Amino acid sequence: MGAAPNDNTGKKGISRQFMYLLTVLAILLPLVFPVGMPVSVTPWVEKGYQHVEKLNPGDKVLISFDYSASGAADIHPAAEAIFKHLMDKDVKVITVAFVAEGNRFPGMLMSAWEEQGKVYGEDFIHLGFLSGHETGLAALFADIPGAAPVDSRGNPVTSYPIMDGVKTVADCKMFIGLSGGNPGPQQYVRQLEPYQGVEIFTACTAAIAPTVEPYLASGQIVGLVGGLKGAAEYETVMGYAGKASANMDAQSFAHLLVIGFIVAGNIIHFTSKKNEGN
Amino acid sequence: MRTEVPVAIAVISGFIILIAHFFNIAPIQAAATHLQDWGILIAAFAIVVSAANLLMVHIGRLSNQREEAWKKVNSVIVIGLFLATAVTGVISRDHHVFNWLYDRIMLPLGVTFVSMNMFYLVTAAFRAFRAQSLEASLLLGAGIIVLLGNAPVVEAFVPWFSKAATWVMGAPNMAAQRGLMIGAAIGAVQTGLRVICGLDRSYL
Amino acid sequence: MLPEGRLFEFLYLIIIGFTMFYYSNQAKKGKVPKIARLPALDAVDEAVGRCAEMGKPLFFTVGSSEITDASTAQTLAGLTLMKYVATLAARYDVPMWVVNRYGATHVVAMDVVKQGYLEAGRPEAFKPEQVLFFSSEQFAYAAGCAGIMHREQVGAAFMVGQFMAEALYLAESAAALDCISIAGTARATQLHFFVAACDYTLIAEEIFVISAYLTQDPAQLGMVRGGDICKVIATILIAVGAISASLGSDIISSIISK
Amino acid sequence: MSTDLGIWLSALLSLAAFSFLIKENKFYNIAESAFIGVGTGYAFVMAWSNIQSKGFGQIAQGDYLTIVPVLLGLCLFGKMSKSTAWIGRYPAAMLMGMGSAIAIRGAVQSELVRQIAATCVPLNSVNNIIVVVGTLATVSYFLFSMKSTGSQLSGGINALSKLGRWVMMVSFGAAFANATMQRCAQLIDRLRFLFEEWIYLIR
Repeated sequence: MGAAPNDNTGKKGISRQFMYLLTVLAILLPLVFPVGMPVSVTPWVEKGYQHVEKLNPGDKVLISFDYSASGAADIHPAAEAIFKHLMDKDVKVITVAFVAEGNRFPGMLMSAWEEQGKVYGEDFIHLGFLSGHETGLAALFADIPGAAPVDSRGNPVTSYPIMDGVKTVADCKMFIGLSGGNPGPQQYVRQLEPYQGVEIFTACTAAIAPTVEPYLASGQIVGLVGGLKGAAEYETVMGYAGKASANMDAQSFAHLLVIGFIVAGNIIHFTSKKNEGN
Repeated sequence: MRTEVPVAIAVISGFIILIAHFFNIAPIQAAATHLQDWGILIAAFAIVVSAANLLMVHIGRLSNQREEAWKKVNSVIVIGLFLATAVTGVISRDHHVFNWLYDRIMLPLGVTFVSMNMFYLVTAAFRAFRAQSLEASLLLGAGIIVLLGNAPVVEAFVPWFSKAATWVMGAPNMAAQRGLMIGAAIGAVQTGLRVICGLDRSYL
Repeated sequence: MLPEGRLFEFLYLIIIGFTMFYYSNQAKKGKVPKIARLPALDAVDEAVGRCAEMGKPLFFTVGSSEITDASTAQTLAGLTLMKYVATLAARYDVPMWVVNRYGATHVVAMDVVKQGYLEAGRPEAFKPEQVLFFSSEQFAYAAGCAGIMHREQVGAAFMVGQFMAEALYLAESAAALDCISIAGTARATQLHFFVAACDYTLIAEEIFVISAYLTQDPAQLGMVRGGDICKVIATILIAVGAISASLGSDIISSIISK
Repeated sequence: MSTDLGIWLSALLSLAAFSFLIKENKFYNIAESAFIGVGTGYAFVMAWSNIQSKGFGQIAQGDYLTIVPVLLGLCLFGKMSKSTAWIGRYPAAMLMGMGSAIAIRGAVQSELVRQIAATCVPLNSVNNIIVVVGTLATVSYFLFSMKSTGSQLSGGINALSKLGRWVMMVSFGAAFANATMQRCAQLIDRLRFLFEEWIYLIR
């Protein structure tokens, strides 16, 4: 496209470095001094929360951690909030990862809860990483101890009390997919099709959240937490202000800053053009 | 011979994959599966060759008398960390040094570089979003609506913006994305066909 | 014999192949189509010339382009331009830095650049140590690219191929320099970053006509014509499909899913 | 402040990377070299484990056909010297042929046919009309050989393709702005690491 050649930002009015500095401040200040701006809750986060709320103590839930380090900023806060909700309700959690890098995240959550008295193998278990993306998904859903014979700590999964009576995914009440792309909501829905009765709840990056819309409308997915904002909404419904809520202030300021720069850019552009005309 | 045989290899392997996709012929499909496994294996060798290439460049720098000392320091860092990672990783993918290098160098740097995109987004927006022409104004208008619609604080006070943003993403944006994909798909198919029909040999 | 849902795909592929050869032959016989101007490609010569005038090197990368997966077509488009730019660089004696992310792409790119120098008649000017591989780790590669651009103070940056999250990073690293940036990708989710940050952008399908446009080879121009016919067919299918869907018939959708 | 040496290393490398925003400098150069060194090492380890499991491992199990790709892979080393570079063309050509076929397959299936099918929607709402007309206009922008012929038809196509450009501009603006959310989350995450885990500023 024949856009006008660069006017290098540095030359006109505001230097790059100054803009970078303002960006850091716009994000850092609200993190240090949280304002607690209101967060409006979207219906699909509310619905997802309600479905988790309906679970009984002792029910089992399967969570897959399908995001890598670069997606973690967007999804991990949601994972933390949902995990906390499940722990508060005494639900038993089985975790797995279909993305190699996702393997690190369940352990991070679990060790924090172990310090608070939860027991690995009774309250939760991590089955480790399974390769093959969608084929891995299909294999695990059909036969959990078969596809993942040993857990992430190297012991046979059948040796843990939490795995008693767990054969297929149908023995879990809910599947929660935390996705940074592939596998994602589409793959979850497709592979869980044969197991009616297992509810699907998903948290994904803001970028892919719009693609989940059709599944929500059709009822195949019961709830959606989209990106960092979704996590803040989930924290709001749960009634506590965690990391995501504090991050929301920063995100708001950053958005307003970008708009401010765009406005400033236009003002500088048009005033300098006027001056050239004179 | 030095061009004809490679072209023949490209044509044959390309057609095997395509035929296997469109027709249920068991032996061809088996061949295609084999071929794709071979592809992964050859690509793995290509990484080894490329890594060797990188090492050669840096070793060359170290042995070059006229090279600046500073560049030599960096070459030592590249070679040293490459060897540390490669050797410990080959011994065991779960080696504690290998994991440490991953957790303390590769992962944090990866996340840091990704996060620098936010700064670049700010400067790019500052330059590009200017109402210089009708086209640029459309870019600007759509951008501002989505920015306002996504800012959590705006959404809490003026929910209308969020709906407008969702609409822009869903209707005009979707239309453009589809149009782009359809056009690009036809171009991609032509480009691919030229290779597997042996017409394009520029890669040799 | 065709698995379900593949019939229409196969038909469309045959149509694309047929129109490509038919119009290519027509063009060879003298019916050469005229192609709309692409400012981004017109700027390529100027960009290399400017590097020569200012005594600055140029930078080229095809991004996250592989030659073993679905991005291969974009890789080829990028490599075509790479060879053309290499020829110009050799002719004007402009040092050319090339960085590749993937190993397999790297081994091919080494040859492509060398071939470009050979075609310019200056094979001795080719320096293999200026075609670099910086790990397949996405941002290690991107960091290396940015480092080279700034250390060498390049006068032109070419980024054509498949790009992922590194698109904005590379484009802005170039924009911070006094250099002409020419970019292009068919990846719809990154294209807007190039449009916003680069001087010239090849939008989506435009990268696939690079070779025809730069060489003005009749056979290839004919192929572009053939592609246009296929796009017209696509628009007719959509228009008829949408109208018939409004009238309550799903005839087109059912044909397409055959 | 943290007393963990690993956190210090990560934090200092992060700062060195950020310093590029001010100017390319020696600290950035170190971070870049460290990243390239470890990154290439990591890629090598992944490649090596593939070569072992899909190559030598298969041969050891009696699958002698695998010797072919291993030999082709070894041919790539020919590229390292000028006189033997030509033998590297055989494996490269094979990859190119395969890759091209995979690209064709993917483009026809998920980009061409599926997108056409998805656009055949009834024109019963403003949104659907915008999607259909917008898609047609965008496609017409790429009719390279029909835009500048000067005929009456090309006049119509030119008008439609202009509309296509406008639709694309709206899309580019919207998509760019939409990316702010995720990019912002990533920077928040990084600043949190620096100011929460390294120096305890955020409490």
